[in-house]
Amino acid sequence: EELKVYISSQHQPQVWRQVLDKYEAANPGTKVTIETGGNTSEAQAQYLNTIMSAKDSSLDVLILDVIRPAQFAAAGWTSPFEGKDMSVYLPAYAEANTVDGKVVALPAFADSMFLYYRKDLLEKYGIQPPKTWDELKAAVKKINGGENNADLQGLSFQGKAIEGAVCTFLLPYWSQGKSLVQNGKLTFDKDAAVKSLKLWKSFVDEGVSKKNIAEVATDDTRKEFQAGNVVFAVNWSYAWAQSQGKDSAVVGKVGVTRLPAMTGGDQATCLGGWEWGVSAYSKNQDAAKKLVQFLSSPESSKFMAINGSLLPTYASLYQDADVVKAAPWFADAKQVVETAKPRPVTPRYNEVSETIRTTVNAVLAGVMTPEDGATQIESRLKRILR
Amino acid sequence: MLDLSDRALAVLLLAPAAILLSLIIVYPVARLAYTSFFSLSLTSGLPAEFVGLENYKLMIDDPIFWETTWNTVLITLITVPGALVVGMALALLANLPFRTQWPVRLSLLIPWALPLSFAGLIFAWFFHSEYGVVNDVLNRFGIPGVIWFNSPNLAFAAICLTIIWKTSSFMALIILAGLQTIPRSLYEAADVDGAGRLRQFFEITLPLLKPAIVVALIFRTITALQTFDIPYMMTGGGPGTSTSTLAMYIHQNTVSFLDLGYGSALAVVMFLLSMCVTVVYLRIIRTKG
Amino acid sequence: MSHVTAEGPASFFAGKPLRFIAATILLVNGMFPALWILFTSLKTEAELTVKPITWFPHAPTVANYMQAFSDQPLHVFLFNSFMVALLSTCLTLLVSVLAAYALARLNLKYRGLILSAIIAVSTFPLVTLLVPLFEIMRALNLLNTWIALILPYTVLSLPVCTLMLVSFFEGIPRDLENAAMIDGCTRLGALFKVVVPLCAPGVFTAGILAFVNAWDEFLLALSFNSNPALRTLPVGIQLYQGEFAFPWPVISAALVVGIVPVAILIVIFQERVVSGLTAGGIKG
Amino acid sequence: MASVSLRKLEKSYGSLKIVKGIDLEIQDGEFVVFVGPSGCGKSTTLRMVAGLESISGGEIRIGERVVNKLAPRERDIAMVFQDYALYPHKTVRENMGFSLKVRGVSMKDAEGRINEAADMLGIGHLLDRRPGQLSGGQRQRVAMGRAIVRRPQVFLFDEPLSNLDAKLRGQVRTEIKRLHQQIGTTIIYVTHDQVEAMTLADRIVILRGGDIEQVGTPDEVYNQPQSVFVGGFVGSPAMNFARARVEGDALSFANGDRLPLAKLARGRQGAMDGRDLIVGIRPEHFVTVADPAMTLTAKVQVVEPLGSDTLVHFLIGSDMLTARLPPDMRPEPGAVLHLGLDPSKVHLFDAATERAIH
Amino acid sequence: MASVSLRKLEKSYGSLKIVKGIDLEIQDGEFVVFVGPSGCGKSTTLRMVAGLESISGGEIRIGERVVNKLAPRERDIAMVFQDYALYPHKTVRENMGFSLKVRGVSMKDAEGRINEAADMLGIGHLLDRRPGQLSGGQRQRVAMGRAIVRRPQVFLFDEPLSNLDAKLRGQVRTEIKRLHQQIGTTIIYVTHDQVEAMTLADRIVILRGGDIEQVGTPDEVYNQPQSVFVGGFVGSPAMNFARARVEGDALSFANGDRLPLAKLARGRQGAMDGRDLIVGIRPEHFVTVADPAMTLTAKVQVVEPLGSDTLVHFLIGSDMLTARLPPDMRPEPGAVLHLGLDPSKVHLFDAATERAIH
Ligand SMILES: Nc1ncnc2c1ncn2[C@@H]1O[C@H](COP(=O)(O)OP(=O)(O)OP(=O)(O)O)[C@@H](O)[C@H]1O
Ligand SMILES: Nc1ncnc2c1ncn2[C@@H]1O[C@H](COP(=O)(O)OP(=O)(O)OP(=O)(O)O)[C@@H](O)[C@H]1O
Ligand SMILES: [Mg+2]
Ligand SMILES: [Mg+2]
Repeated sequence: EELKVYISSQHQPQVWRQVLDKYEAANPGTKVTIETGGNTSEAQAQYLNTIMSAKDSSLDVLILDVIRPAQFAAAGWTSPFEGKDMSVYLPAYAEANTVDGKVVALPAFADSMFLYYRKDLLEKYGIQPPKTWDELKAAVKKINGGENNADLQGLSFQGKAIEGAVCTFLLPYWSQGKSLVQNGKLTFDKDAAVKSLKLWKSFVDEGVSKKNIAEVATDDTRKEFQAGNVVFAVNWSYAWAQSQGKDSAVVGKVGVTRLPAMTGGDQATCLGGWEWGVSAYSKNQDAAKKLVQFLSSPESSKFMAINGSLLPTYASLYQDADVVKAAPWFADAKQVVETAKPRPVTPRYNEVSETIRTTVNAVLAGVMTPEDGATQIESRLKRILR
Repeated sequence: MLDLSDRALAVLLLAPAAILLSLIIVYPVARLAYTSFFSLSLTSGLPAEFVGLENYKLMIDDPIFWETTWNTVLITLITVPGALVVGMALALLANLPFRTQWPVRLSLLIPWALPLSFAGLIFAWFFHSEYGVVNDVLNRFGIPGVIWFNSPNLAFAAICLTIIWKTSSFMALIILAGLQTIPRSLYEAADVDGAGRLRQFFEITLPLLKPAIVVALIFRTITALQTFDIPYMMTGGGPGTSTSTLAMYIHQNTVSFLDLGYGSALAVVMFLLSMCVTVVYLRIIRTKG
Repeated sequence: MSHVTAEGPASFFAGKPLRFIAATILLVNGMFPALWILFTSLKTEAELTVKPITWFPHAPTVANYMQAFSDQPLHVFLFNSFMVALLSTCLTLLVSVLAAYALARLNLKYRGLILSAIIAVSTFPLVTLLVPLFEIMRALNLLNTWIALILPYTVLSLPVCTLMLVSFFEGIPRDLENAAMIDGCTRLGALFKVVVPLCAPGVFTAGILAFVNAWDEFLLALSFNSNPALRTLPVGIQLYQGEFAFPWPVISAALVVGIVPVAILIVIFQERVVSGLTAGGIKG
Repeated sequence: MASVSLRKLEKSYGSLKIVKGIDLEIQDGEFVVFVGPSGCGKSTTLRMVAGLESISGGEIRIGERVVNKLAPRERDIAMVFQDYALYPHKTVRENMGFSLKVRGVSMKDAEGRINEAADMLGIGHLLDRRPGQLSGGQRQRVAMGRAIVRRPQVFLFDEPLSNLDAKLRGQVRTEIKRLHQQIGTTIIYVTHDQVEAMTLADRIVILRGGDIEQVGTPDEVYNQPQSVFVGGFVGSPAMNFARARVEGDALSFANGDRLPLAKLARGRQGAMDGRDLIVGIRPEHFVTVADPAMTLTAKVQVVEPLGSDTLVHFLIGSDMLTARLPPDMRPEPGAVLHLGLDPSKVHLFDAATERAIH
Repeated sequence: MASVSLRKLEKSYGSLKIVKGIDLEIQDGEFVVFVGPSGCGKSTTLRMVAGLESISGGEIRIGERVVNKLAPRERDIAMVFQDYALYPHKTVRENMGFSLKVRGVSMKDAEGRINEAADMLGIGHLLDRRPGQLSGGQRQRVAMGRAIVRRPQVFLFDEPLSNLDAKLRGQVRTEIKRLHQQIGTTIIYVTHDQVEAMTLADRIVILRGGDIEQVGTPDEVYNQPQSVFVGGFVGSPAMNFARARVEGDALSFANGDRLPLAKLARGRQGAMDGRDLIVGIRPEHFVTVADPAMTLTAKVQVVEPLGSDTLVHFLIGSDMLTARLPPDMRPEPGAVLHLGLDPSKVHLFDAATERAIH
């Protein structure tokens, strides 16, 4: 039997290859090949959407961004895993992969958004990592006052109209205890939305963030932070490893914590990570499912955590001695990942995302008021999630 | 080869083109037009359903459709003449008798040889408010830099500039080729007749270039109406959706939202738009006689 | 290369200083972005976020080039792109020369209609045709072959090349072709031995058009040839950038590597485009 | 070698009829010269024979074959185009050798023939130039050379020597004649040059507005023009025409001169009393010493000394006539000359139909 | 109107010297005709005067101005190009009116001038056609018309009538003459036609390989050619040349004929005993009845009847000579004629230098 696994090349195919080698060794007669491509979530989706729309059977197993299983399931592109017990995974992943009571994909690895901060600067000014956005603002003002460095920004986050901007919007929104979509129905709270947008805009207006924040994408945040030009940064887990790399100006000066809350709210963060799905058009359904079970197993998750620095999807692995040895900071990460919220689970997520990100971008660029932004999000989401 | 009657020869000569076109375009287009009458959204989980003109009706009160269409038309109206004028100027400059020709030719072609998507990326980088060379140059002249992508107008301007830069070389290339086939003796005659350079340009160069220019314009207009990569890469349509184009919207609807029915209907509308333009151009060609 | 006198009336501007200015404009306009990529490719990533920005690399490094070739099989991408572009250019030229000749010289009844049809087919954005095209290629068993790209690329450039050649062919005096036919050529013989050489600037331009169209294309290449061994350059270059990584210097290096062959090609071919070839051929 | 026959040959551009039904049989090996005013359809006819223009009506045969539908290359002809139509991207050598190459003549043979033709035309030193680097006459000679390196069944020459100087033209003309005598190919030749027409032609075809006006040997068309048109067209300077009326036994001119009819009409019935005639006299047929009864009174208007001769223009009534006189005669304008006529050289045409009177 | 002066005018293409230092003063209002063999640099010189070719050396003045660096449009000239160079996208009317439009001549004036020129050239009915729809001669007339609607300081005509038939050519020639007399513009005119050269020119310039061979009035160049080249070039059919040697008081020819030197040399010192000469005799200067001492023995080779005359070609030694005899003389090839000479019409040239002996 031959199976073809689609992995985007940003997800360390060479490390996954080792996992697959193990699988092949354990299952003589099965040959697994990797197809890489579409290096961003979007490019990958573009490619898969074409292939799947054309009902192509060449791919058996697909890696999917956490936001996609619902869409793939609705389109009938993935085969469900009957009777799979999802409770072994972190709850957020169980939720993200279950659509209408069916398990449509199994988690590959976890991720979430963190608040990165400059330990050295905070210590210098005797500031604790902020628990609320207001604390963060205050901290920035204090540090800026002391450092007097025009190039040092307080907070970097994603304002460009990319997927990250959806999280940007959702962080304070969720923090107010609101949710966006429940059971496929829109549960939009306009006040919370306005507050969320106002908050971000205030960072720009008050000089905490750069004026051109609407240009900033995920990796820009990482680069600026790494160059030592940023006090606080909102980013995914990948930024950690790089901030400790040889090109980094901030090695050993980086702290990671949960993202702040709105004053009076709960801290909330955005869930990331990727999932394994079995193509509905695969001619080797059973073999593919068996492979996915293996790829999503604790052993594989552990292997990837150790060798690929990918966050595990099993709670227990965060305490695993081998894992902690390889990536000490995972110990801090667990709490964050555990409390991370998945973005709305809906087949029409792409449209939801598009609406939110462009609005956030417009508000941050100053071409739309937060109120208008919230109104626009509401009206468009209503249309999408009729 | 045999000598055939004109008719038979014509059929023979046009056949390869016809076969290729029908295989690669006509069949898919027919499917597209067909799909546009169906409600077919892969994310709905529902089977395709014939809905007649429903998709077209939806468009009428879809503000994004109108906004992107308007942006598209605007981009076309700005960049097509822009590219024509710049391209013409470049072609005329490149047609000067330089001793070594290749640097000139090369610099004429490089913009065009740069893949579209990367041209978008590079210019996004150029217009970056902090690390971009445009603001850097402005600063050097004592002009404060601006955040290009924070303002719909500036973002639009940046996009148009980029498109003009990128596409004027296509224009220039075609015009240059046209220039080189104009017999020199006509300029001599005009010179003797007393026509100055400008006059020669309008009386000799332009009329004789007309066929080449019309061809370039037709295709530049069609591709302008299909503008996608550059705004996609530079602004992603932002701020908000203020620089989004129809092609981006079609792309979104089909490839991202998987709403094939609506996407097809949008594509058909774009096709009709292009056809209108084409018909106008063809009329111009025909009056040439 | 033609050594036309400076006073030649064909030039719109004359005189040394004007030519100098012209050259400067052309070079800056065309070369600046390319040079900028070149400089970027020699910088370290850290240098990119230095303010104010630097124009010339502080400490030029070729590390990015090494990385570009080690991260991805860049040479494979190059080869694929080159072959696909070259073959589709040849095919485009062949098909469009034939079609253009028919339209320009054989007094066809439905000439206008055919012309409009050819233009019409090019007015559909490629994105919308992606899925049906994918299905066709799958049905023909062409996925992951060069042909899967060559065919659509040919069609992509066919309309513009055909129309362009029509306008050039119409500019060639018929008597030259007549002379060739008297001399014993068939119509097609006259076409390829006399008309096409005389239209060299036009044919060359059409060829460049087709080549670059194919060289640039991304969407189809991404979808039809997923096999890494068959990937083309634009798809390949896209692979350097990830969700969480945008290594400008490495991407620039890859871009430079991608531009160089095209540049070389242009430099080689431009010699062939001799201007004013029709001079002295006929009286009229 | 082959005969060429045109039968009711017609050509129209839209509603404009350019060639109006030409009937002509050209013998195998014959040398036929077409002459006629500019725009009368000479080139068009040649191009139809070559297969370059579609035929609107009638038929063309080369040898026994009807060639109406044949492609030019199948007709086995060689042609010199009026506008040269040289291949600008090829050198002179390549231009001349192209047809040989296409027909697969060996390199060596081709070289030989090219050099031979080039020498004959005096363009041997230009073989490596492109047409753009040649003078007008040189281009024309290349066009000529391109045709004659071939050995076709029929040669078509469209004013092949018009841009050459008199001396060269004379040389090339002689060479063409020699060529024709040697290889005996059928030749159709368009020219405006009287000398070429007279010396080269077996038969001259005079075209007028798309129709054949007269066909005949050079002698015939010169000595027995069938119409005023032919009379005026053949010969240089052109034949003079003076209106006259038959009055009894004399021909009376507008200036009062009267010539005895008996000698002039030589029994031609057409010259009936009271009839209006046009009298044609060639400039070279005026003589200074002659039978006093046969003189015209010429009031000199303009005198043009040509070196070899002197042209004297004078009026008879309102008709301007020209006499070619010996070079040493230089009458003053205003002088009155009595110019004699050889009655056997006088042509009579009907004033209404402009056709010769028999 | 203006004078034109060429001073040491040179033109080279690369190392190839095409025009080799021409010195010529053309008076205001003069009509100068350039003749010379194909490729001798006539068009090139004209184009340099027009400003279409860069000047490799020397200077050109129009009026008082040195125009070396002036653009063609600043020189106020009109030109008929040898290859026409009509604007293919403009109608005949637009072609002719273009220069007027450019110079801001009012529509009405322009119309008038165009119609006038078109009528004169017989292309009035073609005004709305494009050049592609015209015959060769019609195109040439359009090119001519385009030049003459202008009223420039200098007209440059490069073989403007070569594609016209004799009759039309005669008409247009007369019109050009009239035009010149009326408006008195300076004209430089290139032609291969002897009649045009002789009748139009105030002065004829004979070019040879980029150099001026002789300049003079038509009479001078015809009657007093300074060299074999000029003698052979002016006049049609060309002057005959026979080698001869001075032997005592006689000129001895290769065929044994001896002519008395006294009459021929008329005191020219150059004809010394033992000297090798070239004797030039024009075909029209042979007479059938003459002083028996002054005859040449002609063994007839070829006879060409032209209608107006008969050309008889015969050999003297290895030199082929041609006599123009009356049309009714038709000797058989092989016959022996005794052709008389008018001693005053015989030209003597030095055999080595080929220059006339004075
Ligand atoms: N571009 C060129 N390069 C080299 N030689 C050239 C070029 N153009 C013209 N010549 C040569 O210059 C000479 C003069 O050319 P020109 O056109 O002046 O001759 P011409 O006297 O007008 O002859 P014709 O009577 O045949 O028109 C010719 O021998 C021609 O071959
Ligand atoms: N495409 C066309 N449309 C209309 N009329 C045309 C076209 N081509 C030629 N003619 C006309 O046909 C007539 C015959 O042209 P043709 O070239 O045969 O003349 P010609 O006898 O060769 O004259 P010339 O001695 O001037 O070369 C001309 O009056 C010309 O104007
Ligand atoms: Mg003709
Ligand atoms: Mg010339």
